[in-house]
Amino acid sequence: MVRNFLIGLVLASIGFIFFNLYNTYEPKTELNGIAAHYAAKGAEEIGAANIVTAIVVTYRGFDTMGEVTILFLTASIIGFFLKLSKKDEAKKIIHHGTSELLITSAQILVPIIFLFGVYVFMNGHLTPGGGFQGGAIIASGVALLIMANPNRQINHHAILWIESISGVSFVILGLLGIFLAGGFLDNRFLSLGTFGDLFSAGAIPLIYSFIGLKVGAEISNILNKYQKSQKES
Amino acid sequence: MEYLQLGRISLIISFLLIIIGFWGILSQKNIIKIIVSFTILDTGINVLIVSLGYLKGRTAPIIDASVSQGPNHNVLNAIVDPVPQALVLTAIVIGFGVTALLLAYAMKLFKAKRTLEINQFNDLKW
Amino acid sequence: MVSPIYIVAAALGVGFAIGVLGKLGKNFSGILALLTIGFMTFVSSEWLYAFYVGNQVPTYIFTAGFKPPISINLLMGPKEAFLTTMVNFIGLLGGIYLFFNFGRKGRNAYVVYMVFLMSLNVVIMTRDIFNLFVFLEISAIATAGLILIERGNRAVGAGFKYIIATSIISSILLIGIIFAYFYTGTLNIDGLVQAHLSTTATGGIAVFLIMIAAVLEMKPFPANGWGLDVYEGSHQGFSAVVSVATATASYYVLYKLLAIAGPVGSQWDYYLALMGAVTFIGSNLLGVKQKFARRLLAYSSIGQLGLLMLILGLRKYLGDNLDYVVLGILITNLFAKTGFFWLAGIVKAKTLKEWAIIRRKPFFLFLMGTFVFALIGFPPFPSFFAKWTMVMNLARQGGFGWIAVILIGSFLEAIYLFRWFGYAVKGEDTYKYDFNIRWHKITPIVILVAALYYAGYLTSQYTELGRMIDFIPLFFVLVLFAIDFLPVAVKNTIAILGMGTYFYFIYPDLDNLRLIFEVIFMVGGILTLIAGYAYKGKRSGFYPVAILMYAGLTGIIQAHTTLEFFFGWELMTAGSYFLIIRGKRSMPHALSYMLFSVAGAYAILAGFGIANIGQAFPSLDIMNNIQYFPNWAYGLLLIGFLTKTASVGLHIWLPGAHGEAESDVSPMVSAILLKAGVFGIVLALIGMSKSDFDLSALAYTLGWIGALTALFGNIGAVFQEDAKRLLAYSSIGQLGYIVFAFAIMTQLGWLTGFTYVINHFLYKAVLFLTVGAIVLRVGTHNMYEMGGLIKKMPWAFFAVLIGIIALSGVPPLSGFTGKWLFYNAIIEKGWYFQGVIAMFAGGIAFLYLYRLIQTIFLGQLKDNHRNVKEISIWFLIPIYTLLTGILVFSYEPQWVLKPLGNMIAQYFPNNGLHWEGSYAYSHLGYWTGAGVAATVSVVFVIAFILLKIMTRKAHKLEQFDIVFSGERPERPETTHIAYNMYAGFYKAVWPLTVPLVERFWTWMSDLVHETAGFVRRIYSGNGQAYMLHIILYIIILYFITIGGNI
Amino acid sequence: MSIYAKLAYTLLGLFIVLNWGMLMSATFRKIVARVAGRHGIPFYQPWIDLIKNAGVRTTLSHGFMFYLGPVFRFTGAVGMFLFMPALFGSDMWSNFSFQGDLILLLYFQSFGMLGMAIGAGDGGHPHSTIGISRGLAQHAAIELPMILGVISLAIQYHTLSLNEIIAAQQGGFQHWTIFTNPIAGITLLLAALGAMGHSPFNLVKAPNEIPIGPPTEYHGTYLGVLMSSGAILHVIEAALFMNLLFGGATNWLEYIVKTFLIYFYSVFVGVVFPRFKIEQSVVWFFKIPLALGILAILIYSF
Repeated sequence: MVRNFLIGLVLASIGFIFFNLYNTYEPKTELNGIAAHYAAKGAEEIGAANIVTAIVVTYRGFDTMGEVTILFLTASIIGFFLKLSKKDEAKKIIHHGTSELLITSAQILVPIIFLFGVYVFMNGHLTPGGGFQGGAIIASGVALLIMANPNRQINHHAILWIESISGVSFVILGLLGIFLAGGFLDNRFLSLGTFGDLFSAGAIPLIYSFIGLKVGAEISNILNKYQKSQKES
Repeated sequence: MEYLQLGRISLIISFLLIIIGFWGILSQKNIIKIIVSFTILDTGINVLIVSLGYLKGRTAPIIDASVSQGPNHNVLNAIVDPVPQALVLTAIVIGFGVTALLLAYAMKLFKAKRTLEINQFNDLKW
Repeated sequence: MVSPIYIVAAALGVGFAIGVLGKLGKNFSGILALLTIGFMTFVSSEWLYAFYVGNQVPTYIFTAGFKPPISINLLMGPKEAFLTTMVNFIGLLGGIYLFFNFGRKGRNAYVVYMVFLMSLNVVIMTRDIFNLFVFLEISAIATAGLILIERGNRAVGAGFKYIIATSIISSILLIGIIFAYFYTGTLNIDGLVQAHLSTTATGGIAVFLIMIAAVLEMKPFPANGWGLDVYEGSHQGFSAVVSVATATASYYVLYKLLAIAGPVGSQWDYYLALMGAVTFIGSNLLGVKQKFARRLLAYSSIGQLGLLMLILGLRKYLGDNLDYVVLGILITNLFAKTGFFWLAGIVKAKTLKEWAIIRRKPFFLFLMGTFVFALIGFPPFPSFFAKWTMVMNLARQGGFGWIAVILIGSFLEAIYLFRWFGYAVKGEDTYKYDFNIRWHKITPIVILVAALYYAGYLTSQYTELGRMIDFIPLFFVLVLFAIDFLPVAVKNTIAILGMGTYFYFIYPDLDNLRLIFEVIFMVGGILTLIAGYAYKGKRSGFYPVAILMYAGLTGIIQAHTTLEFFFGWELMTAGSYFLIIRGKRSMPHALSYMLFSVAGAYAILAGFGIANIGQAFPSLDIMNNIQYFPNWAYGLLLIGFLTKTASVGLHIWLPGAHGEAESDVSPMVSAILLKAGVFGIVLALIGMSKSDFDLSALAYTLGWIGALTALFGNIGAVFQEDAKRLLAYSSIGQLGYIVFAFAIMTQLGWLTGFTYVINHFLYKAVLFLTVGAIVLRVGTHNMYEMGGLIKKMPWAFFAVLIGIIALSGVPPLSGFTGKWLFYNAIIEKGWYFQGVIAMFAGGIAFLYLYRLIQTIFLGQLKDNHRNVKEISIWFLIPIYTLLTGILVFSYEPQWVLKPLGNMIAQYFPNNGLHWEGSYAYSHLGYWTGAGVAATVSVVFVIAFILLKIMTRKAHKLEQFDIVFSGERPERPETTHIAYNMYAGFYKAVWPLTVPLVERFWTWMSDLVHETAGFVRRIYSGNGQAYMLHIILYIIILYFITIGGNI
Repeated sequence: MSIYAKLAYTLLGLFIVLNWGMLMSATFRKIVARVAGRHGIPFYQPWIDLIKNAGVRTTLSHGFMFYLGPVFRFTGAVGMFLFMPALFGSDMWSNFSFQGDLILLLYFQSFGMLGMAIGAGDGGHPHSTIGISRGLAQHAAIELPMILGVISLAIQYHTLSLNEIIAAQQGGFQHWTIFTNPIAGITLLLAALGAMGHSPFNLVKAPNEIPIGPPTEYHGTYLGVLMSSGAILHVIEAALFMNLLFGGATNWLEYIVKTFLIYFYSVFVGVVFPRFKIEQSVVWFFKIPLALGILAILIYSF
């Protein structure tokens, strides 16, 4: 009782803080600060139609590297956290069968999903989307596969290679920015190309592709571990 | 109808989501429910971030036809703030990572004691 | 110069690549990771070196080729270089330490660890607040993963609590960041600083959210249960890294973000200091109650975080010295705490008591001792200098309350660390399991210890004051540590020669006042060391610590500055602590000695701090010219010194400490060490005599303290059954006389004081040496188990006889010189009642002195002592040397007192006493030492010869020729006269023997323990409760800082 | 005056005091016996005892320190005599009082006591130790009023020199300390009761329960020396209080009369009051004598 009252009080207090924030909130009418710069100069400097992508991949590319790292870390940690013994690894997951609908749709949809994912991260600098979104879409395909057949073996080595190569490439592209352009993760060491083209905006499509692959691989990896951990006795 | 404009509504919703998230975190005993509460909290924060970047009557920060066709051909006056949209991407990814890890932990905790009651896991205290 | 961006690139590049390269083997991955961390260390230390050499300017690193705020930038300045170097260095050592632990988890663990360190580097360097958030998250997730290298459910539970707690904190931070962006349009920290967010009400909340998140990262008490669990639950190798590397980064986050909150002196400074203070005191308080080693280290770590937060909050007071102070505290914590955690990982003892097993390998004890003393802030470690600088600055700026907070918190920390260390040194080692040494685990610790000593030296050389410190004696101590494997005789000779040589070189520079004390310290030291030849074997560890004490003693004599004095004082305390704890049952006594000493040292530190206000240079002469709060300054100094002289109220440590010490240690700590406190009191009183303020009330109080000490010390001595404790209580009483005499503050008073100082040195050394030597022969301290030893040890008997006659003050021996001066001094001063109490105490001294000689030497020889021999010749040599001193001082007191009088004339009018030949004249009376001695001797000799002639045919009786009854040493309670000898007297004076002081301190100690026991129940272990704590903390702080002012 | 003449006079004085002391102790025993209804000893008994003791062939010893006990005792007694002026205003009879003042006397009292205690201890007889432990406890208690009284006197006369204290009391009995500073005087007289060691403060020897206390093992020549010392001390103790409180003495007759009266003041108190237990006697000194002593100083403090 006391506890509930205390929680109620806490929530009310949080509400009070938010109320103060809300009260002093004045909707913006103009872009200010860095947003104004990005809006005004972004397309010109980076060559990407999608300003958000310009920010994510280049202006704040260092953050993005951090994000990728977070996914990578999570996957790695889950990798050794949910590691199975040899004996468990060989087991099969006992389940009551999955629905026919799921199995069939997986067969049809998964290639399309993969393709769509690739499309999303390749066009990240032009249209809404990007590496993370694309990667997530790919991973959702993997999720569908797993759901359709819980005992399905995801090619572990392929994931590993994709993950590793794309990650290293991302770092190398970042470093190329130092050597060939203005700084770490600068996309402009490749030509900015024609605004609006697929192969424009310098290294952005490249970087975003690697990010997309890596994200897809990481999330798939995590899903794979979760799936397998059911075998743990 | 100034008080019902989109920016304010989404702000209120985000605050409500955050408070619901806190409520769940503080009052639910089941670890899975707590994790779900965390995702609600994260969602609330993400909505908050996006709604703070909202400018009335503007379009997405992608320079395409919608921008050029706007009433004002200046990009500066056509798009919403792109920065929060970039930030929210990061926030979502971080939220994903944390949630994934929390779920892995939940599995291990369940393995350890065959329960998901959070108050069963107080081996370390005082 | 390698750009720091390569730290990130290398860590991530290798990290990603290991996914494939890892196929080449686990150890390959591990070594690759270590090499990468080594590269990171190299990069940061290269920068640090460039800054240290001085030709480097802080450099910004821009990413993406855009200038901030458009893009994220990093800063590599001296602070960043230092902090990243430390993080990477500790990380590298930690990687080596944990190499195989990671290996068991697979190659991913190496990668996670590497990325973890990289993220801390970025957290330190980045100048973008959202980037800061991202990399904080990386470090949090990596931490949550690395916790799992420890097996077992406890680690999983701890990790879960950690991750939910940090998630809440980062949510708060994120809300703060997004609002800050909303109001300012920038994410760059420098931009946010310029935006002056906190000046607006709306920005205030954003600042609040950011700051509170940064504070919560520092694990403030009491919202820190999750942090404790991580330190306790994860592998100790990793706890160390979290405790220091993450903490270092968190500190710097707070430091960077504090700039957003406002300029120096803004309200957030104050809140930070407050939260830091609560954390520092709170966690150290709870540590006192803790029985488990791991969790205790956790409390200690969090206490240090609180201290850092407190220091940061006090930056207004510290000014330019902030960095120096932080550096000192941080570097000590980094090296010592890391080492301690790793040591805990090796020893694997759960409770503090089990740590007794550590002394099976003495080198480990040395390591642990180094860490304990470094953490408490003893010299020569960096924290000592940091604490000194901090207190001096705080006092100068009037932050007295903060001084109290810091010292109280440190004291609480000292309680549990020294208790722990006591268990390690002296606890009962009855445990079956052992611990094994693995070289990859030990090497990092040894490197840390070496780094700690070197850092201490470097820190001292950083300031003008520190450069004045004489490190030669300390170096000699280290040499003695190095040659500890040699036999005792060799080491003894080296120690004696070293002390003698040192004394020879320094004594010409000393004035008379210092010469007296230096002679007592050094010559006395050499004499007591001679007794060491009586010991056989190696006597492991004795010589370094004994010389450490003497190094401290000579340090306070040679000191020109207050820092040097305090340096010496702490060395002396440390050395004497080790000497005392060597005794068989000394553990609790050494602890209470240490605690009183630490508290006393803090009082001295605070006193010096106040004395330093308004002074240009902190030379020791500032004590003669204290300009502000003189009563406080002198009062604190005197309290500090009185703990060392064991004055009433502060005396409870002494009987046990001196009584249980080894035979040749007792005279060292009693006859010699106590004089250090006296020397301090003399210095303080000289200052008071020169002060322009009226400080008579202080002197008056001191006089009463002295008189009561004399009374209670002597009464205590009467009822002891243990010979050494009897002498110990006697020392309390004697020091009471000395304090009283100096407090009189006239020429006669000071002559009395010095006479007592010299006398007490001489006869207490004789008595303790003799009794100690006897104890070595008969194997017991209990007087009722001895008796009749005059037949076996006539030389010892004669020494004690002279000793007690001198002590009792009976003419013609030197004790009377003191008594006679005493009467004249008190009547001249008009302190009649105090004087009478002291004199009455003198009468009581007869009781215990008689008891001492009677029950040991006279009466009936005990059956099991029929074959004991005379005490060792190595004891007799110093004893009889000192006896010669007593006789010379008795027969020719003017040889010493005349020059003393001239010396005292510098401070007080030279009108109390004048000499005509051997005749002394005061205003009141007269007396001749030589004459009385001659008269008495003549009568005595004549009477003796007559009696001898008249009884020339007497033959000696055997023991059983006379009535012999009622002595059962094994059951003395009912029948043995030597047991409870003064039962009748006890019935009369028992109200004076009620141990009120002991009860008071017991009550205080219980209070602390009970409070800690009660408060720590908030750490219920429930992760949800911890989240509630965090949110409550935020809310309460919100109402304190902002409240309804919107 | 040559040192030899001085020595001769001093020894003569010592001889007088010794004999007078023996006579007084005989008288004391006689009085005690008569009060108890016995006939008592003849007045010359102490001399007989002394001769007998000296004549007895002493053949036993308990060791070196056993010897030293009587020597200490004797030296203490003689020293007390030496450091106190026998007669005031006379260079011949001033003894060695130029060597020290009142403080020396106060502390030299303990010389014989401590030595005797240690010597007796060497005898190994538990009764000795019991007596000594009681004696020391009582001595410590007496010390308190004694010091208070002495300090009061020192404040009054601004000196610690016994000669000057006596000099200040000359010119008629109204100048005696006992009249000029009665509170200190009474304090010291009460302390004197203890110092003299008669009943009720004679538990040290407690002849009934522990045969004669410290000197239990002493016999023959040793006992002779002890008795002589005791005789001297009786007179000297009385003389000390005479000098402090009753104006000293300017001739031997005055000396004898005053010491006799002071001595028998304690004897008469003794025959009237029964013996105290040790805790009783200690506490007794902490009551009225202590209060008076504090008062004696307080009146000079303001």
